[in-house]
Amino acid sequence: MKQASVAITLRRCAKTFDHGQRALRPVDLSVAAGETVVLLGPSGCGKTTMLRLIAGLERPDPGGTVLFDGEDVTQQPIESRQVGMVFQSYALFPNMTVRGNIGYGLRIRRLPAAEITRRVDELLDLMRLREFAERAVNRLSGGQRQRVALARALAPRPRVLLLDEPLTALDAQLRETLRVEMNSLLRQLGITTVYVTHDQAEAMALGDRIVVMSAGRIEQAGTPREIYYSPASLAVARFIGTLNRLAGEVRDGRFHCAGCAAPIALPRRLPPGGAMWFRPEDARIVPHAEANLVGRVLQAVFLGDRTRLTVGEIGDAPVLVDVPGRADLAPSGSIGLAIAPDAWLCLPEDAA
Amino acid sequence: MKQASVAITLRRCAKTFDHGQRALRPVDLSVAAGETVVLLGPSGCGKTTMLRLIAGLERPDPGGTVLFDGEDVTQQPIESRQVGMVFQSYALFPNMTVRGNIGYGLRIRRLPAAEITRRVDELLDLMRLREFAERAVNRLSGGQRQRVALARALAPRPRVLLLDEPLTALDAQLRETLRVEMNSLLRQLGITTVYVTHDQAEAMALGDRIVVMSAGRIEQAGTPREIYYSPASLAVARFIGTLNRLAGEVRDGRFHCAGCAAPIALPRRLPPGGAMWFRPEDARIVPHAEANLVGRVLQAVFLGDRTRLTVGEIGDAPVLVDVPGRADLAPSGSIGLAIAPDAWLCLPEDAA
Amino acid sequence: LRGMMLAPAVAIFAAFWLLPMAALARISAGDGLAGYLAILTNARYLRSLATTLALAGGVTLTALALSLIAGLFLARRRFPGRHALIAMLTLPLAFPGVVVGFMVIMLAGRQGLLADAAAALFGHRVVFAYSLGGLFLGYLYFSIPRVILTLMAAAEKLDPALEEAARSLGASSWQVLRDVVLPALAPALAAASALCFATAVGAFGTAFTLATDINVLPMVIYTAFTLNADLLTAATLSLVLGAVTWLVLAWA
Amino acid sequence: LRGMMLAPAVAIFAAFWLLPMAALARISAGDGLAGYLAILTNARYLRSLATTLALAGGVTLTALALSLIAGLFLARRRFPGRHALIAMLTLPLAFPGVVVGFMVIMLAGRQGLLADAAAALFGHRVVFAYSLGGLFLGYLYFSIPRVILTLMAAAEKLDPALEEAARSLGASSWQVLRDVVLPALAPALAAASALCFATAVGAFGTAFTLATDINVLPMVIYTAFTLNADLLTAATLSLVLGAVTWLVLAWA
Repeated sequence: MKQASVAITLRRCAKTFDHGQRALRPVDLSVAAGETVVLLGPSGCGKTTMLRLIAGLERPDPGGTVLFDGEDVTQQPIESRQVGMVFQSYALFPNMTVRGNIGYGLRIRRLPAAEITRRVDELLDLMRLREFAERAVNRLSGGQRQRVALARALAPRPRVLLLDEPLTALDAQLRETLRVEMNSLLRQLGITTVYVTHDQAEAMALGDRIVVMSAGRIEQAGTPREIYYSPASLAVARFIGTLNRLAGEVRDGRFHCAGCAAPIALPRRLPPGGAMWFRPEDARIVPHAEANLVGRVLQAVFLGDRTRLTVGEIGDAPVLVDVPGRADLAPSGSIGLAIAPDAWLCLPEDAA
Repeated sequence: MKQASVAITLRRCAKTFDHGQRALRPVDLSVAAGETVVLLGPSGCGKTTMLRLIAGLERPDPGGTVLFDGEDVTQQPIESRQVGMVFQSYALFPNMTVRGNIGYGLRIRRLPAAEITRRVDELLDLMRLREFAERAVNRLSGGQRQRVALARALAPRPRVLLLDEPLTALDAQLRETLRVEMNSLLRQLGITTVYVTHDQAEAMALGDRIVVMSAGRIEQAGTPREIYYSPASLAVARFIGTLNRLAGEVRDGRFHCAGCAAPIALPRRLPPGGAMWFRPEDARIVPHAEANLVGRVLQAVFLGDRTRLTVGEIGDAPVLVDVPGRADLAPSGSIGLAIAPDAWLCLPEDAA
Repeated sequence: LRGMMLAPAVAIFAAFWLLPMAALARISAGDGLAGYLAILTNARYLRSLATTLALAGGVTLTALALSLIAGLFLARRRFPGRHALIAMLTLPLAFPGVVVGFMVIMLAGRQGLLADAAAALFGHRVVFAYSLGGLFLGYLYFSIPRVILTLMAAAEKLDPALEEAARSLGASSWQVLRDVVLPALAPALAAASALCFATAVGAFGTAFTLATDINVLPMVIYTAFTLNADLLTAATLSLVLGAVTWLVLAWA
Repeated sequence: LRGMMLAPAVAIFAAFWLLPMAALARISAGDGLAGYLAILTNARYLRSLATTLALAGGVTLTALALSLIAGLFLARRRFPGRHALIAMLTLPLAFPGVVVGFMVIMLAGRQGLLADAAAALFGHRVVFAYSLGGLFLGYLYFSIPRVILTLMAAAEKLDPALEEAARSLGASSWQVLRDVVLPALAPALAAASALCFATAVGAFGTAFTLATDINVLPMVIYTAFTLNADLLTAATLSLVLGAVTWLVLAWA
């Protein structure tokens, strides 16, 4: 099932809409052949505009170029770019059956009927839709519609697969299941994929690389691990995962704060803001003697795989700490927390 | 802000709709005064019907009784039950401002204008809506609408707060934030609350007790910890969190399976089905010598706070294992897994 | 494809839309402003305009009130025969104005059912078909189905949670209707009234069938144009009628 | 409140709906089945029915084609003056049938603009106002705005992703129109055609203003009833006209 795919390059692509609104500032982006890149950001950050530039549904402002494997496709409309697209609304054709929808791109290409049937059957099997083949699309569940939309996009063997929040319309439980399926499907197909989402869990699970965007700019591009452990800015760090801010001050090259058991050695030069950051799962509960921080449990919420503690009397605001679910904690006890030296994040205050 | 609340008791409440559809089989349920109970289950399981019986929007089939603090309210319509309701669609009155919406229940009660203003201001502050007071509700974001709906329900100091999937219409990021806010608000108010959702994470985070429902029946009722660690059936276990099935057979009172480093001592009598279950976070990576199970990593997906491994060559299907995010794993290595004796779940196969 | 649509669209617009109205305006301006004023201040024409507007207003209000009750009832309740009832309610839409006029005469005319019934009951024949009363009845007959259909469509789109929310806050049925249902239906009510009013202002077939001496504006225009060949009056009154109707439609 | 609505709803229904139609049916059944058949097989009436249906069908198809182009264009494109253009497009809705007839005469009648223009250009006057051609023009004039408004509303509700999906699969503009846009607009097209057809079948004011000898069914009914006092024929033809229109409306 491996498909031929292309590398995508955007060069100085900006987009200003008719009414003068700047949706995208000039950006550069490269997607390797076969790679899955996730564009992540809040609504209005320009991620969908970037996807539509790649698709050919929008043209970049003069000066911007879109290349597929080095070939300039900037002026090509979407119908000749050979891209597969999946929309948030699925956009299934209500006047066609499941089979009709999946085969539409092949009929447009005037392939022989036998070949269309063969290819559609192949996709029906891949997507476990065989039993729904002759059903009207409005009689499908959300998850089934999503799979039909994906099969339809894949049927003409596109060079690039573009997905615009394909799981957003589904409910939480189903979204998690489909995220896993989508991941193994994309690995299996090995097709160049650009995936737009505002859900960081989805981005982490699916992306070879994640491109974090905000206000029409690329804030950071990197592997999920790079983005999570070395966020380029506070905005990125806040958007990816949960983050605790520990306010304090630097004296004698060490960090002092309320609740600090002992001054903390600075892992890197602390920027002027005077705060350090850590993630809830990077704090371990330890005896007071070994603790970096000592505080009081204000609330403990059992979440199954973990318990989320709200710990007060540290810094200037309560911090969140995740401990394994089986740990049984009476709220309101005093606890010691240890944070490994490499788990501290130092971020510029202003970047928020 | 503590409100007077009542205990709710349902006795043998069933509901059959006009067209003969059985939405709810006879159930009993008690909610203590001030308690937050979450009704959890897939769509069509009867959870919303049960909420509507409590609200007074539906009458139970003959023989069923609804009691508020011992007083029989079965025949009382919703308008005299003094309940606050929040709907999935928010159901804000589009012809009134934010202030008008919140004050509606007070105007209906013909309270003096000054008192209405005072109470509405109090709620605007509590919900951080002060700056939107005079705004039309269709100019609010989803999260703001949700807060207005909650404020409107709370304004007349109801005896019971009923919420029907209040966060479902919001996107993932916002839902998580509001889940936390909702939790502290409910603790702060101490009002008897019945909360309907299909999202298990929401149920775990909010419920003092969770009532898991399926096909019009209560499958299990208990604290989040009870439900998670001692599920009454496979259906409950599957619905709450992720679960691995390990197929094998019992010989000499011990469990044997593919990938078992050594036969596993049975924690309880194993039901006839011949499979054992464990949760992804209950497996630890250990040297092969200490391992219960040995398998091969097929896929590793970094999710930030944890990495989810798919491990093959164990039982008859790959199992999922969660390890802390910072653990760096080359996929396709051979690993040993240890599972604590008390982490094994034995469940009847049939209950699925 | 899309760029090419501009030219034909403009051409169609110019040919069909502006020309006839321009012709009307040219004729009505024949005597200049004085001509306009003479007609607009003529007591007979003013009375006719007032009659037309009063009749249309009365029909609209009555149709609205009756349709609101029936429309809400039909949108909410599920009962056997509901679909058949709705299908029969729309029957009057199938009859042109002439036939509606004919029906009014069958019902309330000199040999009508009502006249026969009244004669049997009270000993004297009730006849109101050939007057404004008959016209009112006829207009009501073809207005109500339209208004009911519009209201039903709007009422079915109403989120039932809106009413449930109001009830949970303690509102009685009447308060729910006043504070939630009617405001939510307001746009549909306005649109339905405007259409009903505009149709009643311009209806001709029914009026002409009932009697040639009913003094509503379309009749006056017809008489001025066809019988008296008074183009100036006909054109001016047509413009007045068009302007009134257009304003009502645009307001909704 | 709700239970109380049943009684008035049924009463209104009975009084307004069934009585007039029952009256019509009673009269038309005066001579029994033979009377019906005599009228229904009368060549003159059949020709009149055929003329009416052909005219309404022609108006509907023409209005549909023109409105489709204009409606899609107006729903998609944003350009200066768009709102003004749409507002002016709806102007004909404000004029009753009598005035539309009057306008047709101003345009294509003996002293009309077209006649004057043709006389200047080709040396002979073009006059078609007093025939089916004039009626066709008049009906088109008040049909197009309604159809355009319906189509625009439907086109604006169309998910733009549907077209984008089709294009991403390689479909040309024409294929998108054929495979996606037209099928999606089909319900709106059907509803608009049915309404257009029903209105054209029943229109009377325009026909009456243009000429008394245009052989469309509402005119025949009027003549039979008012001038010939032939109640039987008028009632039977009314029922035929009502049945045809109702079927067309119910089909959509």
